[in-house]
Amino acid sequence: MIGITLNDYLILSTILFMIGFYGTIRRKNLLMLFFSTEIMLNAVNIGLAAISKFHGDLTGQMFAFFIIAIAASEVAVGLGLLILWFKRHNTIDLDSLQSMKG
Amino acid sequence: MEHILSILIFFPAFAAAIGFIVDKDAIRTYGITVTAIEFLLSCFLWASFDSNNAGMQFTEFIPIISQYGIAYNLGLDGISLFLVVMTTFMTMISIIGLTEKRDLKNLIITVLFLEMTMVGVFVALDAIIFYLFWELSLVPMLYIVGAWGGKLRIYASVKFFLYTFTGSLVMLVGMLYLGYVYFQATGNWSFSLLDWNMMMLPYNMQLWLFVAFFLGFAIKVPMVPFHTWLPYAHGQAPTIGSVILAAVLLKMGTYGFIRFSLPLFPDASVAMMIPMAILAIIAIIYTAMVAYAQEDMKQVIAYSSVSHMGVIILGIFALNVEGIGGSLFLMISHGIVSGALFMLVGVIYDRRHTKMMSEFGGLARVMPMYATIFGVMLMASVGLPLTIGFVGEFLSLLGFFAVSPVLTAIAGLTIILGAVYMLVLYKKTFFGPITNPLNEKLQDLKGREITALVPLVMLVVYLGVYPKPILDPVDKSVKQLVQVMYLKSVTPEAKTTIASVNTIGETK
Amino acid sequence: MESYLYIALFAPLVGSLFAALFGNTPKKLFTGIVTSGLLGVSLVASLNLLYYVLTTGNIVHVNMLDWIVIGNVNIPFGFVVDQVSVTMMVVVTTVSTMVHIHSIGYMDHDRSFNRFFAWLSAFVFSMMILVMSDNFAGLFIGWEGVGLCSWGLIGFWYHKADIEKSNDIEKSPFSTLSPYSSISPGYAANEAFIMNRVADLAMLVGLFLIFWNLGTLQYDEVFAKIGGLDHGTVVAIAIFLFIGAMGKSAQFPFNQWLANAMEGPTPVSALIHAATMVTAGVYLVIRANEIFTIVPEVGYFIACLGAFVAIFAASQALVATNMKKIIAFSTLSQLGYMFVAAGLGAYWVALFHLATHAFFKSVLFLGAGNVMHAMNDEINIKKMGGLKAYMPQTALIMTIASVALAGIFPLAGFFSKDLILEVAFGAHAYIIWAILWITAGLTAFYSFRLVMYVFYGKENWSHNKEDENYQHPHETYSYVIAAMAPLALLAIVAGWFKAPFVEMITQKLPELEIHVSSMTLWTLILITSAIALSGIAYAVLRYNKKGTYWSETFKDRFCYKLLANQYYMPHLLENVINKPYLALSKFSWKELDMKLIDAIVDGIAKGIYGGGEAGTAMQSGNLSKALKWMAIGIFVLLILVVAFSNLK
Amino acid sequence: MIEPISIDIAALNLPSLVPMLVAIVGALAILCIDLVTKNLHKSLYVMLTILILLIDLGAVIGYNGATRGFFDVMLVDGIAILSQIIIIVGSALFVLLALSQQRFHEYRYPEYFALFLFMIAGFQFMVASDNLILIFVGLETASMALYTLIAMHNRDKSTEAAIKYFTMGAMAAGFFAFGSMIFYGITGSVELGQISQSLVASNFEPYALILLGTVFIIAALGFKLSLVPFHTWAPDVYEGSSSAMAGYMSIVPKIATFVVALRFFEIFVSVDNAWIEMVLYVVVITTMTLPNMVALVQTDVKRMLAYSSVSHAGFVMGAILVGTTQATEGLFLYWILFTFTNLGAFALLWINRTKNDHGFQSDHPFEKFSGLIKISPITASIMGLFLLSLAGVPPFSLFWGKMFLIGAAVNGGHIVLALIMALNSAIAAYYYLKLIVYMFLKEPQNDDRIEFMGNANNSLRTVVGISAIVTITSIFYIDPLLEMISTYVQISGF
Repeated sequence: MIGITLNDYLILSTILFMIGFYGTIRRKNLLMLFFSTEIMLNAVNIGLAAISKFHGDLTGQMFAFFIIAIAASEVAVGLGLLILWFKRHNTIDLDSLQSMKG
Repeated sequence: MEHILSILIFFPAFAAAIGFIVDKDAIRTYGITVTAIEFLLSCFLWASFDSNNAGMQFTEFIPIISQYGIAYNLGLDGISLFLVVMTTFMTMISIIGLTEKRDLKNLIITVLFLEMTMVGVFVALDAIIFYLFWELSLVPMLYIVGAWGGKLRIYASVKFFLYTFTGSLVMLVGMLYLGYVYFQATGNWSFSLLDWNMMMLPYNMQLWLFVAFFLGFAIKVPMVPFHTWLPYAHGQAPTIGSVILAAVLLKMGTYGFIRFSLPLFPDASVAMMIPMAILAIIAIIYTAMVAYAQEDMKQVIAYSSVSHMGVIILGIFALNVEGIGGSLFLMISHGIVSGALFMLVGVIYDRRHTKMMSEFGGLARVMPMYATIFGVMLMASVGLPLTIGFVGEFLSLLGFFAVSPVLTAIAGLTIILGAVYMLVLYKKTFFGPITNPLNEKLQDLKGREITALVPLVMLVVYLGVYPKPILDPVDKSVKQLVQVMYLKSVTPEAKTTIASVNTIGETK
Repeated sequence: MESYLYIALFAPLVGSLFAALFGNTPKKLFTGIVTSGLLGVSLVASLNLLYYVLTTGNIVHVNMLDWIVIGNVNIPFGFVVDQVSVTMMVVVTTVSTMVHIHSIGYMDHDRSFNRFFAWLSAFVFSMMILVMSDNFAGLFIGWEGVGLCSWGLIGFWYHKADIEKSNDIEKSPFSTLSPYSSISPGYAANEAFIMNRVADLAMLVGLFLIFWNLGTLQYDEVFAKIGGLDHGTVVAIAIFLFIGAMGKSAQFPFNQWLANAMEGPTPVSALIHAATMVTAGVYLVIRANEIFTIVPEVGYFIACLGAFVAIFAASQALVATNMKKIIAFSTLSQLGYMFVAAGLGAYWVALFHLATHAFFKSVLFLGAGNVMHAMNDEINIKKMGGLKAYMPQTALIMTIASVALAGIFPLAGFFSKDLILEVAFGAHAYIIWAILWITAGLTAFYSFRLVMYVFYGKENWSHNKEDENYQHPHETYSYVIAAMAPLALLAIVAGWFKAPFVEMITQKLPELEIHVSSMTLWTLILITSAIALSGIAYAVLRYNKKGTYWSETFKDRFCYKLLANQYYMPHLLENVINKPYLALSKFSWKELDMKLIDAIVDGIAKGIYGGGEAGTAMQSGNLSKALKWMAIGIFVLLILVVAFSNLK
Repeated sequence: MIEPISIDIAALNLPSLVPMLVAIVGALAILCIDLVTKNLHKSLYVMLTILILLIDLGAVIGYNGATRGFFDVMLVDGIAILSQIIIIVGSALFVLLALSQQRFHEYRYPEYFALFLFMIAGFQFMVASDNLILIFVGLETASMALYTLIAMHNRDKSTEAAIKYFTMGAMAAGFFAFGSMIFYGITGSVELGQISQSLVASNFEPYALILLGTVFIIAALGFKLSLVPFHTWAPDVYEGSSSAMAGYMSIVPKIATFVVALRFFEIFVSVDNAWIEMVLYVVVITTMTLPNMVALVQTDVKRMLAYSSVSHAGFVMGAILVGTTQATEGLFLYWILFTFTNLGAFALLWINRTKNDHGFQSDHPFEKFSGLIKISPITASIMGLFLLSLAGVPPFSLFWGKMFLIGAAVNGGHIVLALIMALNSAIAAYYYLKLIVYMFLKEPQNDDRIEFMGNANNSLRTVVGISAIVTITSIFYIDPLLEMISTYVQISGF
């Protein structure tokens, strides 16, 4: 069987990050947008976990945990805002929030 | 009283601050009284000024930002003395002659604040403090022009503010750099002119700094091609605004050249003699022509100011006692004369609410006294001997003649072109039959206007006949200035030039 | 003696200020009387000084107070009364006193009576400063001062409207056949002032040259040191000073303003534009003779120019019908004579002619004034005629003056003018002599052409009130005649004092040496008098025969038009200087200042503002756009990484 | 089998945590009070917050123990203390604005104040640590709270603003995490100090990778500091949130982030890395200039001020670019002065805020202010004062900041930068002038929809008054202030 090296993890994480990144700029649906940001963060988590294993200290994993926590709270806040918006405009389309410009 | 300079600066400001309490109807009297006291203070200053001492007098020093070497540092010498006196005097006169009706209170309070900044500029010895007052003076002027001005007043005032503000900011960078240079040289910070005058700068640095300061000053003066804010500012400003602008604010620029550029950058100044002279000559001739083409009386006088400031610049960059002293005297005289001319235009504007020459003609018959005073001021402005205008112009040209006879001859065109536009203005307005029926019944000068104008007329004649009281102190300080320049110049060419322009029998 | 000096100098000023007090009030007779009286005082003081200088030969020199003292400059108010200046003082005060008295009569109907006398006395004061100052700066003060007063007096009737230019030679303000001396008094005044300014600039340059080379402007010091300078500098100085003189003395090409200055009241023309101010230039050359003697080439040029102007002006006087202009031209040509003398080094001769000319020319003008006053300001000599019957004294005086002007023995003109011709001949400047000789003939002719037209022949005006050319001529007040009488007398006898004058003046000015045999002298005198007499004779006889001078055919000739249009010089000034200058000015205002310089300034501002408007595009307000911007930012940075990863 | 490890409490150095704890405990306390008794008047909470902040401030100033603490994740050095002071004072002033005359929905909730205190704790963690994890946590805590606070203003625009801010913030968080991951990967540490050491040790190899990480960190910080082109949220969010909140956002979060940026870029500036210098140069200049130009064309005062504060941030970023001690001092001096002036300006807008926006297309259009000098001279004068100060007209406070920063740039040898700074101040002068022109030079448009000082009461007046006094009298206290700053900055070795 092929040994999976650090690089593979990093590449994976990077790819995931890119996917998330791409999602954030392409998606017009707020919910999808949030998912994309979650993906970005979790991509980072993978990387961190792998690196911390590679370095053999726990800091990375600690970091990963914190990120998970933060991601969670982000979802909470985000969804709250989203619901607020949906109540008012019953849409979650990005292009609906354009009242301020210039 | 050794704090007289501070008193002189902050008395008007304080008066302005408490002026808010004064009742609307009494405010004019209040303003006149305050400015009169201020003027008397400045006269006291003059009286207690020791004209045998060429150095700084009444100096004050209070550190403000000690670790950056910024201090509240004031001082007065023969160069600044009369600018201060002239400032207080013209402010007083302009308030006496004030005919504005719309919220007078704000106007007078603003003028008092303006007076503070103007006096401050002329007595500050610390570059940053100088800059402080310099910039602060823009604000009241902006308000005066913008709030009491004509149709284009907002455009004019904003243009005035931004244009000068931009130039000064570049100057500020120059000042900060100079401070840094001083720090490197001596190891401690200082923005005091007296300290700066101690250090000799390498030639290239001088050139760059000269340019930086030039931008600040040239826009203020204003020198062609930076002059285009001035016609708007003057054209739109209320009478009192134009008077103060022409009489004092413009002098700040030329004063800056004498106070900063010459002693700090002697070699650069020598190198810039001819370029500056050429700019000045362009200003003299070109704006004189533009003035001749104007249809609005006020614009004529506005452009004529630019032209005269050209002569002042020329005198300054003669770099000899005659030239610099002459230009200083010309600053005073131009302050008085142009101020008076603007007031005179204001007089007719109050009566007819137009300044177009085509509207007038034959005024000499209906308003003889007005015509007479206008004539006197006209003759002073074209530099007729025995009027105040001649001495400065004569000395400035005489001074620069030592540098370049040819350029001086060209610059001398000012006495011709000046006569052309002023006399044509006079003919169009005062001579000929009364074409416009509205002018039939115009009232001649009123009491207030007379009280404002007659002192100016007397000064014009008195100082024209006997300029000694001013020339004496100026002479001392300017001699010292030239001495400093000579000692500080690093290149031999500069030394020889300065020496040669100050000695008889060197020109061919 | 100082006290006399101060009295002579300041009496006119006091008078002027006194009259000025009433400047805006209706006529007050006493202003005229007071000013005249004070001038009389000044005259007496001057005579005292003359006597003193004449008898003792000392000069009076006072230093009143400092004027401009700074750096190397030290200019005092200093006054000197020496042989030269005292002569001038006497001439000036004499003429002006008489003119003042005359003016009381001439101006009696004028609403600005008081203002007139204020100006007139002010002029005398400036003139006194001019002649009495002991340094060039002081001279310049007076120089400009007289310019100012002449401005005020030429434009005295400022209320007149501008005459529109026309090609009709009878109406055009530019021709000498029209009743108008210039476009308008105001215009003439400005023209005079500005033209003088042009010359003054040159004079200033001369002063600067003197100062920077000698470090002083005091006459005595300058003349003491002037020899030490290299020739070129002295030439330059001399030339610039002389250009200044040209301006004041209306020498070509500055001549035009003098003819136009006839817009002023006639006494003004008499005093300023005949007797005193215009001779200031000559005075300057005489005063600075030490400078001009060093550079004879400049002197020769002066002489040539003088000769040219003499005939140039005289020729214009031949056809003119504008009475005052005729006299003005004759003044001009006489000034030419003086410059010839001065240029050829005969300074005292110039001064002598200056004096005599002052007397007869002023009285000539005053006479003209009487005539115009009587013909209610008719100025065209062809519209007069036969006035001798109505105003005999004036006729007599003017005839005397004309004879003197023509230079007939034993009147004043003879002595001075002949002397100049002799000088020219003695200096072997035969061409100049020839020109002057011809001019003498012309002078005699046009003077008597004037006299004939005005006083003799048939009346070209009507007694009938209905006619538009109705006139009611009458002799003027007796005191006016009385004021003219002394001048007329002087016009006769002035020449007789030649000997004492020479004796006095040569203490100051160089002797005159003419190396020609007495035989030649006599022949010269004879032929000069001959041409003068024949000129007179031709004028008289032809008028008596034909009643006119120029045939109608001749009037169509170009040369006639040329003369009538003053050699087209006014047109030249108008089209070559005035109009282009105005056009250029308008261009530099409207095009350069507004459309170029200011446009650039505003353009910068607009550019920045526009940048702002473009920048708002970034703020579409759309969230995913904003996110894209962040992405773009990342990419740009990444590109920078790739591009500059070598930077460290 | 795990052998017990003993960490003695002294080594933990708990006092370093006290300030944040104060804030957090205070927040909890407020929540508890709410549990006990419902809908008390907001003034209670406001005053409680003030008190808590005072204690907090005391704790911050009082602390002068070891710089590191709590497993060495805390770093309480000079700039940490300094920035915390700024944060707390700024917050205190802001909280006072909650006592507005008119009743605004959000202040009715005690949660609002609790969140506020949590946010402050978050900022304090940000500045008081060089551990990427803790910074990240603090940053996110603060941000979350902030999003909510904005949203609680409870108007369409504010929700929109919150969402925008949130989404972009989430992305930025991703960037930060990713960037930190890279650094962690390279150096095996998340403490900026150690990262710096090992980078220097490895002579910045692998360079490309390091720069990659840097890029993401820059992006993340740039978002917080609203550097171009990561600034696009700023105007909208400022406009969407209440004037008070906008003013707050333009100051406190930024100073926190500035400190982080200071610590981060120190790694590269200390070895004067050319790439960073170039990038910062580009970023600083664009951030100064572009928003300046856009601000020229704004029609709404608040939005104009938003752009202007973006440009100010760029201006201050210049200090980090220059990187000398004087520059750092300048940064703090500038920001302290800016705090008062800017807060004052926004507070004035807040004072003139009316409950319903009367059918103007925005809250504070320029036209609304025309002729203010005639209607209420004092307001106009004070506003003019703040604007002049922002424009850098001496002797008002911000001039000294500008002067000091430009001076720092000059002394750091960045003449060109200094000139650009100067010219930008000139450009900026125009839009500040624009409002002055409206207030002073135009005639009042008698429009009954307009009412001024509608939201004013003494506490708000106090805030404005304090800011005004600080702004005017700057010339007298600049010297001691500078003393203090330089002592703090120097002990922390920047």
